[in-house]
Amino acid sequence: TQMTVRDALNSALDEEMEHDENVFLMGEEVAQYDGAYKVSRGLWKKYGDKRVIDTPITESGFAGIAVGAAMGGLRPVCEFMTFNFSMQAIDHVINSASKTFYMSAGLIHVPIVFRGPNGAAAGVGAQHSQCFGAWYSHCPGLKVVSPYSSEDARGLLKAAIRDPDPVVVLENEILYGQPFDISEEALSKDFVLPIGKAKIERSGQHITLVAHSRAVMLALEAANALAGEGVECEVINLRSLRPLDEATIIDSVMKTRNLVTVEQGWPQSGIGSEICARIVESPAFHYLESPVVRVTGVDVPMPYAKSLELACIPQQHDVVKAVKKIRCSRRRWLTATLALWLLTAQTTANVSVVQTYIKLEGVIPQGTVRAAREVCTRELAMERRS
Amino acid sequence: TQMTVRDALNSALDEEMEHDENVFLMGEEVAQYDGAYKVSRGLWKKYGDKRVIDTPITESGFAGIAVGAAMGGLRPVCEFMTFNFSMQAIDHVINSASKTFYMSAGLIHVPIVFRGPNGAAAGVGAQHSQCFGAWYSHCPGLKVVSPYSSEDARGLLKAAIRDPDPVVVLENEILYGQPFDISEEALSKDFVLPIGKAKIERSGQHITLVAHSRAVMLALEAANALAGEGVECEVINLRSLRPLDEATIIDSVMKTRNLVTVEQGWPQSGIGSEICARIVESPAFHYLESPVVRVTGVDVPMPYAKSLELACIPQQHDVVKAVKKIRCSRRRWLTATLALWLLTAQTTANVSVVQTYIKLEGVIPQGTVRAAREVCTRELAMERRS
Amino acid sequence: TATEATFETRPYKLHKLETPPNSTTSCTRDEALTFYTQMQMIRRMESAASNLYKEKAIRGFCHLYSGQEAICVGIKGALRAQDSVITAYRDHGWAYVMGCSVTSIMAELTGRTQGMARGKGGSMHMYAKNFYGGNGIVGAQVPVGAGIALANKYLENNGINVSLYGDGAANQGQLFEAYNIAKLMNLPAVFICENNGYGMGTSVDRASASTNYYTRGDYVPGIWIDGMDVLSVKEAISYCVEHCTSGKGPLVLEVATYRYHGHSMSDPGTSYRTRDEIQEVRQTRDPIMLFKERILSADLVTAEELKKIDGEVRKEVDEAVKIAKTDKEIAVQELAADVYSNPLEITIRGTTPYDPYTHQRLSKIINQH
Amino acid sequence: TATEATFETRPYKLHKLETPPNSTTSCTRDEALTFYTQMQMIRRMESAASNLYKEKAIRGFCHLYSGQEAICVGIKGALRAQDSVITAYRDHGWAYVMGCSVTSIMAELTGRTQGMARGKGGSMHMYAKNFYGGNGIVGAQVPVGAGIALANKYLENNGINVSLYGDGAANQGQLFEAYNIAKLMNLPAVFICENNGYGMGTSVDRASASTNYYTRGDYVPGIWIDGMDVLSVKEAISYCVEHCTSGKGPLVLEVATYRYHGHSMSDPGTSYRTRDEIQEVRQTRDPIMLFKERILSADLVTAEELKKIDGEVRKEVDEAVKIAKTDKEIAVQELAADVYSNPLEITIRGTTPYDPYTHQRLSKIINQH
Ligand SMILES: Cc1ncc(C[n+]2csc(CCOP(=O)(O)OP(=O)(O)O)c2C)c(N)n1
Ligand SMILES: Cc1ncc(C[n+]2csc(CCOP(=O)(O)OP(=O)(O)O)c2C)c(N)n1
Ligand SMILES: [Mg+2]
Ligand SMILES: [Mg+2]
Repeated sequence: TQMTVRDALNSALDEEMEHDENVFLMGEEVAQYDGAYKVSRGLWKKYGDKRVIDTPITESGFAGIAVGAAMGGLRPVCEFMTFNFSMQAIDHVINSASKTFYMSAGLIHVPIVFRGPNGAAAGVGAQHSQCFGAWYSHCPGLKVVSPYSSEDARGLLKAAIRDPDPVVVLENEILYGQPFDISEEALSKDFVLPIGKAKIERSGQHITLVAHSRAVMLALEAANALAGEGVECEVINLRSLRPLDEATIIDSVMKTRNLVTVEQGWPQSGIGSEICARIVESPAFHYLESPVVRVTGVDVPMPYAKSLELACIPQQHDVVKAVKKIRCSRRRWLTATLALWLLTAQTTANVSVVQTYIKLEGVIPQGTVRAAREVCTRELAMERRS
Repeated sequence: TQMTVRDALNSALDEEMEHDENVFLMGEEVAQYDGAYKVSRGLWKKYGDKRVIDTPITESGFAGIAVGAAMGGLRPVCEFMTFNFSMQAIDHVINSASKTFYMSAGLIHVPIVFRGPNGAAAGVGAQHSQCFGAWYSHCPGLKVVSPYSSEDARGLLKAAIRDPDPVVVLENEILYGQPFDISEEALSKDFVLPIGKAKIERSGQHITLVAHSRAVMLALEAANALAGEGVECEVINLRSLRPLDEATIIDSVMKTRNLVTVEQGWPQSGIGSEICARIVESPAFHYLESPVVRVTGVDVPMPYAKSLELACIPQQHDVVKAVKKIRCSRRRWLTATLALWLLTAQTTANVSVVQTYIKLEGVIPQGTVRAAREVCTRELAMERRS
Repeated sequence: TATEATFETRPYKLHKLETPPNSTTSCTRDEALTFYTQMQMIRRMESAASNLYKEKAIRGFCHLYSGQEAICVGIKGALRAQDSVITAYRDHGWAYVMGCSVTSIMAELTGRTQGMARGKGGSMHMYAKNFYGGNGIVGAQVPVGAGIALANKYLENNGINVSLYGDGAANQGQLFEAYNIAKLMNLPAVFICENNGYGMGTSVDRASASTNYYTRGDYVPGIWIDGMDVLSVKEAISYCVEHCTSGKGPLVLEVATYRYHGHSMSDPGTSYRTRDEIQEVRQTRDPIMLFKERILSADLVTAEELKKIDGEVRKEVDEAVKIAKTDKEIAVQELAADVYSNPLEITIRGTTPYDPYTHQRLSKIINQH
Repeated sequence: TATEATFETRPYKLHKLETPPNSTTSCTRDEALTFYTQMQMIRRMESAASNLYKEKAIRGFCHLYSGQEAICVGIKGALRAQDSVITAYRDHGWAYVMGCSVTSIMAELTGRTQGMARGKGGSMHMYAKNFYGGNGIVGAQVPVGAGIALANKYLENNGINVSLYGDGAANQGQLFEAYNIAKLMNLPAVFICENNGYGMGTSVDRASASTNYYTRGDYVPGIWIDGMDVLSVKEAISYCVEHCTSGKGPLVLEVATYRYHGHSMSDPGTSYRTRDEIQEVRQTRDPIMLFKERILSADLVTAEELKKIDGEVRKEVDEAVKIAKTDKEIAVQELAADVYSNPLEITIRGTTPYDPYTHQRLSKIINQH
């Protein structure tokens, strides 16, 4: 069966409201209007004024109220019509919600969900197109998820509502109408996805693409295009931005030895930057055949004109280009990495191994790569132990 | 002569107000109280109600008013008592100030300065200790500076006030009382520093430390400690977070081949993350002997208790530790890098060069390093040209 | 035809004010022709925008001003060259009366080169000399407007600033912050709530515990105005100019009006109100119809003259639409133009590290002082 | 001594209310002893805090409540077990009346293990059952308080919530947003402005265009209370409990009081007001002095009893101070404790990649429902 992201979110809300009568939804136009983007369609009819609350256009006020309601024993789902407007209320998200548990040394918990569409929609201009993934995931005390598919949306929103900590759910307006295959399991009322775990959407041995939200679609499309040219990409859907599933990324990079990050937000101190830093600090760094490349939104506010908007958000061809560039420079790096592994073996056999290697340079047989990696891994493990 | 950062900021404000009568200061307690941290001491007495304006405690309102005043022809300096409170007004900083020039295709400019203390002070707890460097520098349309010394403070604040674009000036409360040597030149009324340019505070050949604001002091202290052990650190004071002076960092890393970033803010998608990403994407990556290491604030809200607060903010010993760890792992990486250079030379001489190298491994003569690097640089340049 | 006529203004309601605006107002023949032309032009532009949206030539949001024309036309009719205006995203009519050509508006809507912001701003972000937008963040324009008023006062240019916002926006906290500062500083700021009955799908009584928007400034004096009568609006604003320029500080106005279309083009606008309600306003309170009747019966203009104007308006809008549909979008390189007025970096990062843009400075700044 | 006595309450001022709180109130001997003890305890705690600050045992901010004791004591005197409170950073007195031990308050101030937040919160962030802090962001607690009221209503626990804020905070936009929503939803929320004359160095008239804080809710009814009389405060709050629990919605109160110390310990508090002004209040309006006179002259208590209380109070605070100075700070490993109530990662990054912390769950949550 197929389900749109909108229906996935809607059913998640419905089920969690049914499951726990202290769960309620508040925000602008969420009730009688069925939601600006119809995510809450039918919920007001079903649950009434008490549990689906239309608020005035006062984000700071209603977000603060939602935080208070959470402290007072409820499970609010606070919708921002879009996350752009969460800037009006961001102090409550950060200072009132995410720091209170820590400041109170764990006395007061704040089980709240802030959700709504995030990032670029289509043709809505500079003030309505910002991605808040990097900002929110910067801040400890928060959990931040960024679903891509319908399964993600259901599983993560349900998990967020059940979670006792403040969770920011960054949705994507353009995906709302997108249908996705959905498993039987994901349709179960008990279905939740673990916050903090990424999903490998596609496996491949040549390069890892890490993305979140709508950029996952981009990465998958690029992967399909590249598969036709014999390049097999592994596509990681982050799902969660805080915690960031470092382990899954690192494992994948240790396998593919190449990495491209893909996001729609701005580059500087973005999600891709953080992934670069994590890799650089991890053992996966030793496995990289080529530098990591970030594919991001262009470093300008979002223009309205269609062709500019298109150019401002990364497209499939940008990802393909990044991958191809990496493939080109890869040999050089493969060389270096192999040499590293071989040299670090620190055996007298080294010289001849290197000689052998240099002869094989044009071919780079996978067996050698694997063998070299194993030597290196063992070495590094020994070093760590000592 | 010496001057405190407070006096540097104060004199910068004074001079720019004298220099341009459309420059004015507004914020909480800036006038009659002389500023919560006395940065505006004496200015109200000198310039009066018109040009030094005490506002009610309504950040969104007065920041919006400041933006409007800038649009209407003035040069407002809008003080946030601390940047923590800028969250109440952040929509005006981002959506009203920094996007307008672009949205209007350059018709409407917004010459405004937002300034105030940023990041951790001492003993003020979780809600009053956040660093906004990463958030603001994420956003195009803004310029963001983060002065360290008195010279920085004078030169950057004066430059910010004269700049026709919105500039965020992130000061540090603990540095306000800190005296610094200041040159004659920096005392001139015409002294400005170029926004977007970093300063090399100390030069050294073994490792580059990149920091901003109070972390620069930390880096310098660590550098002094390490110098006693024969490790010469190059310390870069970023001064500006947007634009980020990538070129200075890259040049330094190509010289020292090792990099540690130091900041007081949270790690995830922080300033250090961005520097990792920039290095990974730059030619300097090829020169790294060791992975980049980030030294940052601990990934938790700021606790109040003194010992915990101390542990939460990086200290000199953390920087020293990071440098030493890198020095330890450096040999391995030096090996790899050398091998890369030698191998990429792609001459038949390779084998013997490698053999020679391996014999010299324990010594790693600088001459060899330099020679190898030159080969590599030439090679890379050729590749780029083709 | 007469060269001037006197009309009664519609009764005002006052808050903390002693004397109301004049109960009569005069209107010259020229003014009548101008106001009629402007209101028709806006009505026509909005119909054209509606069509362009349906043809997918306009994307994203598109908030139409139809039904509210008397407000911008009446206000502008009373403002002087030194006065300034800021409004929200429902800004096409405002852009027009503040001096943007019809072509530059329609082309901005379609995102083309001749758009007054070269297609970079879009529907919600239009600008002109003394017109500071077009802001997409509900309520944000209100303190910004107070700041422009502060600049007017500081620069002693005798100008006032008018900030417009909706009944929905009227609850935003930053408005109350702006009222307070404006009152403390006696800024020449007029805060005007365009009460069109709804904020998106929410009727005023569901969003505001008090729907007397002209009293919501509390200690700030206020006036209620029938916003369907362009002359009553104009007369009230003349009063405000007098009030503010004589140093009496800010005012909060409520202008009663109605929004014919849905909130934005994607909202049919009929789920939260009846078609009858809309029909009733169109038939009994339409600002253009009312003004037409008034000036005709006062013999200021003739039916033929108005018909001729209608034809000219149609022609001007049609021509603008043609350009708006055929004009090119700006070159993709302009993506990196005018990010900064003083750019400090030549290159701007593109979607990958391989394709940097070059920052260009193209525009002439219109708010350079 | 008498077991109960009747007192006149100080005249209230009303806004949009017909009947004022009672003009007389009764006070039992037990209440008298309790209120006196509580006010003295707070006064004493704050002096101790002042000393500890000067000794550098307290760091950062430290906002003293001296002069304002009658407010928290009077309010708490009228609240029931199901009612809840939230306030700003000036929270030591509130923490005490809401149930935190003196030791746990003093130890929080010095950042030690026995602090009620284990030294992690500090001066501005204290919590207890039904007491939601201690918030350092001026005004932020007000909508949060309205939200707690919403929870009370939703859960039908018959509780009301009281949010306290200062005269400076009274201008923050989010308060007006909270008033509006509270009124629309008829929340059992009492918004109380503690008007102590100053927000930091700014006197009320320089910060607020209207200093009638009890009328600033506009359409929300309000009451002005003399906050130096604990019994008048208590009687007014009883009225509020009745009002809110009968579904009449929110109230905005202004409680007139005075702050003896500077804003925080680093502010001498004398540059923006005269020493005479402070002296005058201390001598003529001090809430403890006034209450003492009242209960003595009504023969509810004897001077000896009060003297004995004074001694006990001194002793309790002295002992608490001793602990606050000698107790240990929590172990550095606790830096990474209780960041999340459901931690999803075991390790928390330290200052470098080499020294991760292990997340620990230590606390028992007190607002678990
Ligand atoms: C801060 C913010 N919140 C929400 C929105 C989404 N939004 C755009 S217009 C609107 C309704 C505003 O209604 P009103 O102020 O009455 O103006 P009108 O549309 O009737 O002219 C909403 C909720 C926004 N743009 N900004
Ligand atoms: C949003 C915000 N802005 C500014 C501050 C700095 N600040 C802390 S307390 C204070 C004065 C508040 O005065 P008032 O509300 O009258 O309370 P009082 O201190 O008199 O109890 C200010 C400006 C802050 N903490 N939060
Ligand atoms: Mg409206
Ligand atoms: Mg006060």
